[in-house]
Amino acid sequence: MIAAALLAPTVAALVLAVAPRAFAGRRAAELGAIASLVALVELARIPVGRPGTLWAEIDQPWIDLIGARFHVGVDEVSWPLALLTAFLTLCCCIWLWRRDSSPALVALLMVIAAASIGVFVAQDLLLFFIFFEFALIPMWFVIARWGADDARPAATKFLLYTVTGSAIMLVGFVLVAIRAGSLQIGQVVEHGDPSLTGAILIAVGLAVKVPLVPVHTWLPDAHSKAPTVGSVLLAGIFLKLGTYGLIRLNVQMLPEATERIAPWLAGLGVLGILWAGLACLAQDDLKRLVAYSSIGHMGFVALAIATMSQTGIVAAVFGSVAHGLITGLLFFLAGSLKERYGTASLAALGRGLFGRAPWRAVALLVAGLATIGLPGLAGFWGEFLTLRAAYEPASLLPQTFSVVLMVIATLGIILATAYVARFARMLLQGVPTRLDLDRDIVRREGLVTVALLVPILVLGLFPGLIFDLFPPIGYAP
Amino acid sequence: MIPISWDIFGPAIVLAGGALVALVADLLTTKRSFVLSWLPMLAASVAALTLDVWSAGLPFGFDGVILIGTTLIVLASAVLHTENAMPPGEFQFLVGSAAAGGLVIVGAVDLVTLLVGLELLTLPSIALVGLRQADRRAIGAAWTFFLTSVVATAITLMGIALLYGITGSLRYGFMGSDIVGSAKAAVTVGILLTVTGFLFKIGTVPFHAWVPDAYRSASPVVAGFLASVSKAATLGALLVLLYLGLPAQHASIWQPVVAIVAALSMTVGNLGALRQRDGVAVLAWSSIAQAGFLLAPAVGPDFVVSTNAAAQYLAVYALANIVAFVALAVVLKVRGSTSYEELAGLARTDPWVGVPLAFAVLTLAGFPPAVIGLVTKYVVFVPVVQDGPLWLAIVMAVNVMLGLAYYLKLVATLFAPADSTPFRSVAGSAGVRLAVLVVTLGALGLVAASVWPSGVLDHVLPVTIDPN
Amino acid sequence: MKLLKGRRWPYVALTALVSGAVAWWAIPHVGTRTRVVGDYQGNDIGPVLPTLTLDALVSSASAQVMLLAAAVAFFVQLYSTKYMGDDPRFRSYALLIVLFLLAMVAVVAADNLFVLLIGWEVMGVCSYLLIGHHWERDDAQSGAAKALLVTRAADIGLLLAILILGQTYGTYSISEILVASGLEHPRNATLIGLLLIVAVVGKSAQVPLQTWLPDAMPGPTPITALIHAATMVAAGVFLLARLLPVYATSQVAMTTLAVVAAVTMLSAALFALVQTDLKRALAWSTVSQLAIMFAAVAVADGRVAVDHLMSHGAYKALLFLGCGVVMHAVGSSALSAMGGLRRATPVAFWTMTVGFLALAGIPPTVGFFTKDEVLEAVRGTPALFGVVLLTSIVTAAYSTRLWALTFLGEAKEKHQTPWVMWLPLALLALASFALSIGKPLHLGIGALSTVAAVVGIGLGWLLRARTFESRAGRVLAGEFGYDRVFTRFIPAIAGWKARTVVWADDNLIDSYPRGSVHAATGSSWLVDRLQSAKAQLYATGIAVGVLALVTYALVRVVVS
Amino acid sequence: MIAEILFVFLGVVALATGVLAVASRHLMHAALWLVVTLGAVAGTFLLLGAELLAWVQVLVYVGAVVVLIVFALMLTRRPTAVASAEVTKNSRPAAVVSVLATLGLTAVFAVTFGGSRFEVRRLGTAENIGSAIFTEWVLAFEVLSVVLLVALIAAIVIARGTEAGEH
Amino acid sequence: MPLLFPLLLSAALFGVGLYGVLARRNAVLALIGVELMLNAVNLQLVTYDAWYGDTTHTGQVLTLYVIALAAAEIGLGLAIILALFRARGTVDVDDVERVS
Repeated sequence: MIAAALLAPTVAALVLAVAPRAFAGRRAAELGAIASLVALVELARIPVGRPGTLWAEIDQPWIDLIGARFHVGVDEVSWPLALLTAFLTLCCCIWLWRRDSSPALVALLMVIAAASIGVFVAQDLLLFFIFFEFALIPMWFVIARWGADDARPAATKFLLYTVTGSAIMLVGFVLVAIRAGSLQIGQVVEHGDPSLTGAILIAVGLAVKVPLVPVHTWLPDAHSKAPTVGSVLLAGIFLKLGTYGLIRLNVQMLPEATERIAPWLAGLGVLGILWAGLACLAQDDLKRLVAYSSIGHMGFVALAIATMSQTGIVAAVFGSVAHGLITGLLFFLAGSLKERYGTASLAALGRGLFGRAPWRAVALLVAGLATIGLPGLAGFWGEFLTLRAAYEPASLLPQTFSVVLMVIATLGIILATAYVARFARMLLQGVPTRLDLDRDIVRREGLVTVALLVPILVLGLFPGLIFDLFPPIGYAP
Repeated sequence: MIPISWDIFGPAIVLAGGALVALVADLLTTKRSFVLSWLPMLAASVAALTLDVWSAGLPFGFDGVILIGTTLIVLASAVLHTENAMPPGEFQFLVGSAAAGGLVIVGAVDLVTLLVGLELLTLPSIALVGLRQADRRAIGAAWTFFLTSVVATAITLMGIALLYGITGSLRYGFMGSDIVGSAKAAVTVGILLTVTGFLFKIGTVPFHAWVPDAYRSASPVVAGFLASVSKAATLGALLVLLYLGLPAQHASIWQPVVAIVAALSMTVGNLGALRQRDGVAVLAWSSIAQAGFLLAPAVGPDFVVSTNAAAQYLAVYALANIVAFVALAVVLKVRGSTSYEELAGLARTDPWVGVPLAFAVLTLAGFPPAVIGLVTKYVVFVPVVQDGPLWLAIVMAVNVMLGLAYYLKLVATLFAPADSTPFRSVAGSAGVRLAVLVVTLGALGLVAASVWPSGVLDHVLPVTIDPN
Repeated sequence: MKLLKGRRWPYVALTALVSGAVAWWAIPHVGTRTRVVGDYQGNDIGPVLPTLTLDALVSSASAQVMLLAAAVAFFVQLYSTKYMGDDPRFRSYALLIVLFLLAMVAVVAADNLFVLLIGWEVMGVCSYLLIGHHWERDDAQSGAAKALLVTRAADIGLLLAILILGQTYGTYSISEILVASGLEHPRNATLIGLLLIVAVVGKSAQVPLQTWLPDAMPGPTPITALIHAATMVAAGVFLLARLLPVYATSQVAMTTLAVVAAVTMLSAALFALVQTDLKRALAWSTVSQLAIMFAAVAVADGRVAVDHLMSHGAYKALLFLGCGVVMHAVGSSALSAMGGLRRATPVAFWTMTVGFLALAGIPPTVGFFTKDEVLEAVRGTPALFGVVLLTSIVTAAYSTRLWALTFLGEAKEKHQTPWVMWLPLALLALASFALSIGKPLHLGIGALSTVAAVVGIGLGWLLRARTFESRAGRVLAGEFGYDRVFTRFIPAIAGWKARTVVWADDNLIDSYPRGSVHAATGSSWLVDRLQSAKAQLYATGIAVGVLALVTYALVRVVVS
Repeated sequence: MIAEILFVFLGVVALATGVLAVASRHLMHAALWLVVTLGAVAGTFLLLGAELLAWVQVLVYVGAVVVLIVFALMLTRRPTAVASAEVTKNSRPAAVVSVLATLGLTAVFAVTFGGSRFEVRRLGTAENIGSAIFTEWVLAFEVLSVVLLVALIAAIVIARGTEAGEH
Repeated sequence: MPLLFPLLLSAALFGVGLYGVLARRNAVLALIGVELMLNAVNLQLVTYDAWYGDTTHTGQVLTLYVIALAAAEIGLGLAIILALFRARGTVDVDDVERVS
């Protein structure tokens, strides 16, 4: 099942690469949609197993010489994220279901999807790293080729930032693998705690991806210049690679060393919440605004991870999934504005979208409300559990410090409300400035919007869908 | 002490013999025909490779890389057969004898043979660079290469003389392990002067200046030879000399220097490549940077680990370089230039050349989908992280990023929307088609290795047993 | 969709259905003495991960509030078919009212704290959207944004309160928490209490977060009646009343609440006195009345608070709906535009007179009885008692003033009031009397408060024509200039910080990668320049390199 | 003692003519000074007991190499051009580097071999060297033969190639 | 004989040769410098050989080989110089064009 989920997009990508002409126009998107659907279904078919064990795995010898194995497996941390990946890719393919879509773009999306699923299921450090890097160059092409006219510097900035981080992470991997004598994540855990330096290097590498302040500046540029599907995958999936890595590699694989850097992680996470919240207040470009808001949300996830408690892990996973759905939706909507009007600048888009394109406006509003963590929508639970985890951290984080961070983090919620209210006022409300291009949401856009709203609402109302994957926490009567 | 290895010298003799036959066959005919010298050399390369595999068996090491590289280069040299300024017999002879020289230095067990073998490798290389006389720059580059080379050789000789003066022997393993006190300084100077010539040939900073000039002025096929075969031989010889020729406690003398040279090479090489707008120029600078990565594992104390790591990196690097340079040779042939303007969109207009070139470049960058490039990057990181200074590992990490900056630019150029007229190199002459075959085969090899890295790594192990 | 478009009645029917269902559910619980029982003892290891359950905890108070909400919602929907009849966005308006009603029910009936929180926040969002219903208007935009921001900032208090309740009692169920807090001495009472107070101070527009409610008046008047008078803003009272056992033992929390209530009730009443706008005056009046309810909570009498909530809900909804009729008639809510409407809008006149009487606390309106109860409850706290009494004087004064300014004076021309508008008014006026039935009467205090009301009425009559030009009057009319904190200081600070952050991103943080790029391209240029093609320069480089490396190695050897 | 004095004398000659060989402004003079230097070095070889080498030195260097150089000088001299015996712009760094290299080597020698003396014996006879070559160093010798062949062919192809290009 | 005599001569000759290689404008004269450097090395090798009384004559044999290699190098070098001269009309090595 894991193999099928990895193979389906890969095969689709290969087919599209070999015979692009046979898949002109909508057929490429159809093929992509089918492949992502297959991956989604195959991942969903994996029976939910006991927490802390691999529910399904493939463990084959691979590179004996350096002890690397083709070892993939799914557990409660990776499963939701892998599902999210397949789902968002499906949404992207639906989004691309139009006449002028390029088969090459769909092929690159398929590679990105396969690689990201690969990262989430990899149980071998080298394999993890290969999947981690695999998606980068396709993403560079997606941004540089299909993004805004001046997207190339932003794409390169994104790539070089990430690659620097991941190369440093590679050094960390080598260090850890040497000390532990194994590349298998599971065996490194058993070996005990090999290396503080390794943990730091890995965390630094992942911090670029998450991203934590102050290594975040690639993100607004890349997200705002990328094409719609590129932004969605960047925000929805790529950032999760970083948070997932922090959970899997730092918290779970190197717990003792990670405890010592947890205060930094937490501090930077909270700094990111504030930093991003404030930066959002001064943005004119809607996509840039959403990009900055991602930094804030990832700050919450980083804080959750830094607590290193059970609750924190649940919070991080839930927060990651919710952010993927919500920010994905926001980027779809902001992207559709940009595709339609050629700009995402709030000043240029004009006011009164409620009157000009009501459904589009309502969708934006709901997405905006979801992004501020409105209870009842998916964004809430991650934030709440993060605060709860910060209230009683399990790591070396001193509780006083942690509670202070928790309180500061709540400021981020207020800031989020402020920037959503601001963009609602600037874009949605006001006397409508009618533009010739005004047109309400079209069918495929509506389909994607609904497809994302449903899980946002369902997860908001039934958080147990994810909570129950994890070991029970606390008192159960 | 390593015994004189006929496993290595046998193939060398075959190669040298083939080279002579090629030369004579060419001389004997009045009408110069490429095939007449090409075929014997090809046969000799294949024979030498077969002999090598047959006698030494799998897995192979530096000798295997040299022989496979030579075979591919000879095969691909068919692309040059219409270039009338390139005398075919002499070309094949020089390639064959240089490759034989490479085998000699890899198998040498004393500094005398090493030095003579190094000259056997160097002199034909210089001549090969100067051979492309359609281009005025070629002879200038040959002169540059020559002069720097003789200076480096003289310095190496001075080092050898010093080592001899202190230890009284030039045989590996006999160069005094009981050096103490004041002689320590002399040993230090001696070792460093000795390695200069090898670092020069590998193309490491600060001995790199000839590389960009020579690679860009020579035929890309020759550049490919220099980047793969010549580099493989010199690196192998250097590692054997350092680890086995010199007593183990001297590692503390040369390892810090190796670390610095490696760091400098990758950094300067990558920086130099950043602003290039020509395929060959980029690869030339990149080969300086790669030399740093090749050298880096030598900071480890363990001969087996370090040499295996270097050889594995080398094998993949050499194959990728051959693919890339031969592809560029084809481009040069059919388009007259390897500048980025000519390369733009190549992967679309001429996928049989462009796509392998892109894959080879990604291999050099160490990036998926060229998984094997990444895996070998991992391999060279291991000894560095394990025993080397951590700063070197960080410098390597940063250089992975720096390298990607220009490799990606090249790949992006190859896949850029093409505005030039499509040209199918597969429709070219027989020579071009053969070269494209080499490119395709090499790229297939890289793809196969990416899918199944063990297929390469398990078979590139110059040292399978601990010599101690 | 087509069916619903442009038609009003389906929404009334829908609201009627929902209201009816709520009422059907609530009525049996009215008057029952529900006691939460169980053997839950709490635990120290923290609660399980949250789930949303539909368990209900319906006390008599809940049932009353639900009935109030259902009734007012239905009235407002009915009323709006005319009042908002020409509005192009009637559909979203009507649906939001239904959503609001459901959220309100969630707040008052839920046992699960998260369901409560969802209702709480959804109410806030509905309020935001309905204040901003006329989103073309600038005051509507800013009022809506302010309401959302202030209430959500305060909602953090509720969020953290829930968090700490969970950590303290190991459960997120209100009933279990109440049981556990009843079985032992409540823990973390001060912290929880203060956080809850933060939450309700925002939602109920108490000092220091009071200013959003008057600014919410650009919303349609029926919405003001429903959300910003009768129900949502009062939900805070209900919440505090319901969770009273959890924090009542905390002297700090209770004192804080008392102080907040005292300051708010008096200052808001004074603001109401000097307003030049009927709607805004009524808004301040709401703030003041809510504070009176909190005063009751502050002395740990939740039932009294809820009683006053009910009565205030009825007469304040009445007043606002009547205000809507009046505005319909004159096209403005400014007091200067009014006057002499007694004959022009007779229904509004009579019903609103009832409403003002109730507000002023004149027997036998329900306002009298419930205020009587509050005074009785706070009697043990003389300071609070005094403030409440003082407030009731001011209340009677501004009621009189508003009534006089609206209805007396030169007669205006007759204005038709359709039945959908007067029927709710009539029913609510009836309720303002009917709710009095069965209410206890405390003679002494009743007399005192009646006297106070009469004094207030007299005062109001004297003040009715005054414009407040004195210095004190200007300060009052300016609402102490307090709003500047929200309109000027906080936005200025936030804006400054936001610009600083963006500047730092561009100029500080990004200068490292930019600098690296410059360094790389610069050194790349240098490296390239060094390729002079001069063999002897290259050879010199080799010689220098060898010398340098040898020196380095020698230094290392010597040092080691 | 006589040998030492003779050695110093030859050394001084070799060094002085060496300096002249790299400093002379006249092309031909430089080549001729080189002859003297190489001859002096051959003399030192004799003093150090390396007979064979001394003769080979004279034969190969003075007899072949210098002749080659002289021919090359004549072939590459253009009648009109000013004799370019001067130094490049690089001369000053070159001087510094050379002096440093000399001093460094001198220091190393002085430190390492400071007080050592040795007796010269006539061991470098053709017989001794010959047997050493063909017992101990035969492999290198064989390789060397190929090197010489390669150099020959390379020189031919380089020198001839231009003609091919011109025709 | 003091070991230092030939060694110091060697060092000095090496330096002089190095200067010649690096500084001579005429390519042929630069080659003269190379010869001096190689001679310096040879002198050392012979000295050590004599000092050790090496029975395998490592030093002298290597010297012999170096003389042969020097001849080979000179041959190739002069060929290149000739080609250079034909291509450019000068052997002034400062007068070159950049490879770009």
